[in-house]
Amino acid sequence: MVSPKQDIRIGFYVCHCGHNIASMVDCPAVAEYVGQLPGVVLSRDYKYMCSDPGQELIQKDIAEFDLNRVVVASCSPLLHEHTFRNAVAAGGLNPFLFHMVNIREHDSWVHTDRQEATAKAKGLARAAIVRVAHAKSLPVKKVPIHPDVLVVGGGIAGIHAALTLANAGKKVFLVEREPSIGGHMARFDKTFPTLDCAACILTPKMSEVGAHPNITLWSYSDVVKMDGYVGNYTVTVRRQPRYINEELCTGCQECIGNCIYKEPKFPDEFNEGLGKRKPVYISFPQATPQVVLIDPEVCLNFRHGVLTDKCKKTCVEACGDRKAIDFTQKVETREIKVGTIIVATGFKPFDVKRIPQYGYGSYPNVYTALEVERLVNASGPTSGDVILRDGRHPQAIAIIHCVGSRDKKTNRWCSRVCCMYSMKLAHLLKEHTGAEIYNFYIDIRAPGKGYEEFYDKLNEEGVHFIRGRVGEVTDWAMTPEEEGKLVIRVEDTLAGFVRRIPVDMVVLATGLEPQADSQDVRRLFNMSCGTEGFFLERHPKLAPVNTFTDGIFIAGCCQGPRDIPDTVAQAGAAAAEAMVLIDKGYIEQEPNTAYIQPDCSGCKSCIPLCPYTAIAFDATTQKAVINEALCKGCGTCVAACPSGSIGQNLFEDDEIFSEIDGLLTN
Amino acid sequence: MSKPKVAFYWCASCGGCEETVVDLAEDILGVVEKVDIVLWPVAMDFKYKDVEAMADGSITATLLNGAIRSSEQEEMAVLLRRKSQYLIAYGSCAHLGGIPALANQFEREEILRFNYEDAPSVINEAKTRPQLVTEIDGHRPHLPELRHVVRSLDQVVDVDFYIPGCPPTPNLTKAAFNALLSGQLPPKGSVLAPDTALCDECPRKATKPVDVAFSEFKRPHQKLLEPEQCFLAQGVVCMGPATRSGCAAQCTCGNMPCTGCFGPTSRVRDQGAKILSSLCANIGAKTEAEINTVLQGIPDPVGTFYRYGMAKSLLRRRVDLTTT
Amino acid sequence: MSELTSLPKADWTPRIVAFFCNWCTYTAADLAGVSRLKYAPNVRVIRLMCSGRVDPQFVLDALRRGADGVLIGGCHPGDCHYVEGNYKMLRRFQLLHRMLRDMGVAEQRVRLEWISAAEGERVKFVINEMTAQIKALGPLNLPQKFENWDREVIELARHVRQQEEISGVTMPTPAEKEAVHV
Amino acid sequence: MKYSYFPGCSLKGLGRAYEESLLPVMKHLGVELQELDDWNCCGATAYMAVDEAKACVLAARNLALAERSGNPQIMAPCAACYLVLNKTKHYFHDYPAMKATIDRALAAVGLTYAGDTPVRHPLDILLNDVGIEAIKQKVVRPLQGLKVASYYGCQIVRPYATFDDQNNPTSMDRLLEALGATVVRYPLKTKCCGGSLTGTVPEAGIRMVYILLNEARKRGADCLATVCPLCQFNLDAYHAQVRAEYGDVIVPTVYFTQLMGLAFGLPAKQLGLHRAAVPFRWRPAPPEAPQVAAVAAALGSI
Amino acid sequence: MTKPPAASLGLVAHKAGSKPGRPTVGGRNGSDFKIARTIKYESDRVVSFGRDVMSVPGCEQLESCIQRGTCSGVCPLSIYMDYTPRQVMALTRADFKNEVLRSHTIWLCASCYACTVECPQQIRITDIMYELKQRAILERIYPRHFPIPVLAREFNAMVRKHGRITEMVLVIRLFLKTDWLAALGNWRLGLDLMRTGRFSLITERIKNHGDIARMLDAVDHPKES
Repeated sequence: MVSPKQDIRIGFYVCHCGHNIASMVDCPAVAEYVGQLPGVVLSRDYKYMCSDPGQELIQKDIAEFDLNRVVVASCSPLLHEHTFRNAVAAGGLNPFLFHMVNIREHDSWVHTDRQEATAKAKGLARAAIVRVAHAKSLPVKKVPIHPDVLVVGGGIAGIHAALTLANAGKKVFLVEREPSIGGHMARFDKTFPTLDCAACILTPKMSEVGAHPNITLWSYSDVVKMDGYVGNYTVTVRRQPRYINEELCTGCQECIGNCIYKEPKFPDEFNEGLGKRKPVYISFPQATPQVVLIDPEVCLNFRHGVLTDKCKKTCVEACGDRKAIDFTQKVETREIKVGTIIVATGFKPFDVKRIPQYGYGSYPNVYTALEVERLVNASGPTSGDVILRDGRHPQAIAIIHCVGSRDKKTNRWCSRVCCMYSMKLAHLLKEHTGAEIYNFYIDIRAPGKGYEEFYDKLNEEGVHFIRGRVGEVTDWAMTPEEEGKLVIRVEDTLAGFVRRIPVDMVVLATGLEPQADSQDVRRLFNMSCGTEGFFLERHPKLAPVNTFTDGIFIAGCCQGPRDIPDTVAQAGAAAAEAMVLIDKGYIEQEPNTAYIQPDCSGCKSCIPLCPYTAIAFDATTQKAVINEALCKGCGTCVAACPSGSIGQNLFEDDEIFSEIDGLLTN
Repeated sequence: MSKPKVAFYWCASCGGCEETVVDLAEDILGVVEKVDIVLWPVAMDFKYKDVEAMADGSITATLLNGAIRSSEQEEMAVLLRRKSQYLIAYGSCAHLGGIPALANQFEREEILRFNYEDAPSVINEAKTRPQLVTEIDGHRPHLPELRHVVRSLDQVVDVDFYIPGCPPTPNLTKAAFNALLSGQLPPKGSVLAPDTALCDECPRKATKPVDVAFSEFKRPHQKLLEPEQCFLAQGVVCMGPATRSGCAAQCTCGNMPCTGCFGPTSRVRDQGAKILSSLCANIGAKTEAEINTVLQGIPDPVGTFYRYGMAKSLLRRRVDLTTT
Repeated sequence: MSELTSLPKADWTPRIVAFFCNWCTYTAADLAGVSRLKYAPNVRVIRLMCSGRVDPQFVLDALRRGADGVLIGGCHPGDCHYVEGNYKMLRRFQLLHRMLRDMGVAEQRVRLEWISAAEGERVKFVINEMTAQIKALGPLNLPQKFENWDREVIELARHVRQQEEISGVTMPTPAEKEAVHV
Repeated sequence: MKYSYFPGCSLKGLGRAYEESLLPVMKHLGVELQELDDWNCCGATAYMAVDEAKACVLAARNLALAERSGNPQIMAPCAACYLVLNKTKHYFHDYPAMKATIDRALAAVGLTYAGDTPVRHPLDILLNDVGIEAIKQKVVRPLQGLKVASYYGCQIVRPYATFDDQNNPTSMDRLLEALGATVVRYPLKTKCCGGSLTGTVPEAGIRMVYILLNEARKRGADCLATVCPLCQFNLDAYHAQVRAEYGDVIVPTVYFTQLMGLAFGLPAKQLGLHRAAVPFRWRPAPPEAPQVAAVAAALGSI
Repeated sequence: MTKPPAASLGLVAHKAGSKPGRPTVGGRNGSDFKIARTIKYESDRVVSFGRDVMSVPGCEQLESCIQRGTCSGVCPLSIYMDYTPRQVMALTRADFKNEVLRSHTIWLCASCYACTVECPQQIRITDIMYELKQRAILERIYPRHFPIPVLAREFNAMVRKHGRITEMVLVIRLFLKTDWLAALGNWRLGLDLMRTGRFSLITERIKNHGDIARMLDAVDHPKES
């Protein structure tokens, strides 16, 4: 412990970060400058401060030079503050007698004038030096972790994460919005590039989830509220009524067969509306849980308010003594306690109606890729027969890549999977129809194991690849062979001229977008989103499944477009990160809590400002009091205290004023 | 044994501080008994040259009230500093600049023009202004120069202690005398008043609800003020939470909100910024437009939040003003 | 009255102090770095946990210590990591901005921006725009201004020194004094 | 409803039928138009090619005049004028250098421009200010049985779409349907008519005219309805050249305002219909034949 | 830098068709078959041409072109162009000034803005075409029998003088300046116009016609105004 009266002895280190900093900032000059500032007893520049020798240097110096403060000027504190605090602690000093200066992300990487960048580095360093003199020793704060995990989203990411955790013995709640888990993958026909059947590899995992003793599966449910903090989250889950008692239903589907509707009549969501279902239905044969549900929008019982006589004889009687059908079910909410959460809420395909020039909705033979997945699927609405909406079999098919992707007017990003799934669909369509297939692409992106080889294979199969972004899909003919066809107008950019190509069927390779409610989900779990709406990882390289909120992890396409192998890998990583916390049992927290100083007048101004109700009025002392366990350290109350009577560890007024002073004193 | 010598002096002030000394009532006799008053222009006829003639440091303590805004006041401040062992800034004006420092929102020329030409009550067709030097009957009387900037005492000379208030209360004054006479003095630079905010001693404290969520601000004349309820709970701006206590909550007891004359606590650098921060953070509205509607109730934030503290505020003076 | 400014010196370049919240704007600035976006070197960032921690005193203090501008960055409304800290800053800022205008500080000098963690580009844009605007306004340079204001008492200081020379006595400093005893 | 009316050079020349039909129709609907005093050429797209700054300055004079006139909303019926005036407004706001140039040039003739003038197309005004219902109420001779291909051309929706969709504008379709006409599906509704290329590079220009006419014919349209004097001219005046190159494709092209006039029962002679090279005649159709209805329904359903 | 003076002065108004390896409008036939070099050397570039164009307001976005070809795909005139709009973008960015300014493409652009609206990178291609046309006119490079620059010039002169355009007068002047034989070819059109009362040679002009010249001069000579 350093008492305030003891001399301030600061050690300063400026990191070259190889060339990352040194190329734009004159590190020795910064070290020399800082060395002359009051209180600095040691100032060094070093190639890699975060390396082992760099950290050891700090430890050695603390002992040798009797340092009681340390400042490192290197990268962002969000990246390495923890590293250096540990180094300082290993050197025998309280880890919070340390301050970090960001001269890489905020300086060398963003500036172009070496002199200016060096001056900025000196200024930032000087501010840190004067600030660190006010630093106090603080205790490390530890919070216990509840061992249960919530996984939100039952696509392949959520399924894999849940199974990984459950197999490691952790209790998992898996919440899925749709009636069945499986997500988008369950609807795919084959998977690229190996062309194994999606259902064949997914459904065993789905049933494993359904049967796993460590997994509580709540489908047809969503999370509506989350409170608490890492290790101690309280989550409210809303369960939609299926009008079937899940415990009692055996999945025999007698009720479906006996429904008053003899034929399926209503658009079937699972088949993208290409097929039909009844009011009582099961999404698809392998649905998990194997429980039917009733759609109150179309079920006669709900539409007429009472069960008609005719209807009574049907589903309810078919169910018989099992009595699983319960028309009185209501929305239920459940509250659960978990320590960590994995968000795997997936994606939404781009809405092709936003690009009207591709004719979706105006021309019946224009399809989205997901529709074609169902169309070529043996268990799809046509049992795999590619028959167009107008009843014809296509002779020529256009597959338009990048629909909605790589376009500043819609989505700027590359959706990463469309090239590959377009080629997969090209292969399947060729196989199913023998038609001429034209792929219209901007660039072919096939950077995965076996992907480029798949592209080669398609070329060998005689699939056409035309490099050019399609201008429009129309139905007006210039030449006799175009009559009655859909015409693609495109520049063949490799040949260098514009072409018109008549086809019978157009497939739009839709890009991937964040779910429509991704902003709500983000707020719910206190995460950040990129501008496009995908959830933001804590660090793109080093913390790709972490979020800025401790204990909340992301996996799969909710973080950005990715294919199945990457999704599974990421889901495993998210599960592993959750297990790290669970098995460690506690987490260290920033001791940046606020506290009331003795001269508080009890004016209560601060009390309503705390979003965590950490501040209360103590009737005995007639002063405010802060519950440190609830305080998360935002500092809003500190800034608002009219008599300056609230302090905040790590962010004291004096520390900030001195930092301002240091920045502006030449 | 000679008695300690005490001086009172006033610079730019209303005279209220002098009244406070008188307000010591019978206690003043006790004071007079124990000290020699060597200078008190408002009550006794001493000449400046008498003071000049004194040895440096021969006055034990000078209680100087009023802000410093003229060359004469500067000279007197310097003189008294030299002659005194303790120079005490007495009252809000000497402490913080006080009401006169509100002039720091204007150019000197603006002020002179208004006062000598444009003010509705002025009849001055020749537009005569005071001159630094004039010639009358062969005499050349000098007038002090009005400075561009109004200053607190410590912005001109070194100050040992501050007694806050507009005016300081007799109790504080008495306590200060007692401290001086007993030698039980706090560290140099101290404000001789408690370091908690006014709410601490305000009788209305208990009536402040936990969540005020301001939906409007009213000025005292716009509202029938509840006699016992916290002013903030009534939506009336009260500087109490950002102002030192020690006044025995005279204003709030008199059914008027605190206007901040005691200045900030020792932990605050800018009283106005702090009360602004506290009041605004507690506004209920969320959209810019709604927030602005609520804030309309504070038409003059500078005049409201820096009524006494302009000279000592972080910006001191309207920053686009010149001194030329 | 508009802000009067002296003509910028040729070597003058604005100094802007920024208060960025840890979760959004500071992270966005990190992202700008990771993305190697290039922007004006005039901003010095102080990291706070939340824009709600920005005490108006910090803004005033930065200005009076010589900042030509102050930039506050927080999460977009509704996105605050601490639920509503940014709203609290917004409310303060509304009045602070108006008060600063009344105190003669040009509006462009103090700015509140909502920049999410993903908006590295926005950091670049705001910093460049603000730097350009302040360049156009010229230096604020309050330390110099205070010095100019105080020039009218310099004569006084000289007078004090003269007195000291004449009397041969220097003004007492607190350490030399002792408490008075009756 | 009062607007500054900016006719542009074409409505005083080749496109005079547009003005001749527009003014009575607007008057009939109670829309007050005040011709902008001393307006000048908008700057036109051709001038944009020579000197963008000067073209913008020309346009800005009109915008400034409108602001001064007290009727700041400009109605510009010619698509090119509509575009250039809008573009100038955008440039004025987007590019400080352009704003400086405009300010300077206007100052030279004692004008100022604040930058707020709304530039409106008659279609915009009819749909959004007058409203379809008010128009329906004025229809006395519904255009029953008339099959129209509504042709918008390029420049009223591109690049600054303000009142309709860039890719699939529907405002004229809705208007014509309100008049009782049948709007045929016409995928070329925003394709270029060839612009000035009909005169300068006929190979290209005439082909474009042919494509537009031919497709309208194939879709069974009795006529094309246009919103732009240049489109109308190209589609109307080059039939002979089209025939020489591609054979007979005869489809009359009218201004949408002419159709409105007819539906409102205004005298045909006062609508400038006689000014078309390919004459357009229309009589209320006999009771609808079922076959026609079926075809129309089929076309509409695609 | 290394360009021969004639080319850099751009005095090639009537040589556009002779550009090596370039088809002429109307296609080629066996008899035009000529061998010419198509390889480009660094000396063929006019360094900074692309930068210059991209520095013009409205043209900045060209930097982000990745050659998808959407512009060509939607361009109604691309069927007649020697270089597709996409290629013009690429050539401009790569500083092939002579190739660009001599291309038919820029003159065939009818300003329909389809490319601008559709471009996924939001490049304002029409505006870039305008800029290229302006540069070509300045350099007096344009293909023979392409009266578009002449039209633009005549237009300019008429507006400057009268403030408005009288279309028929403009058309006639245009034909006189370019190809008066073509005017004869259009006799039927003229007759149609006369028959329908649209053929007017009465010059339209504004009241304050001096205004226009003063404004245009103020654009050119900022200091004098």
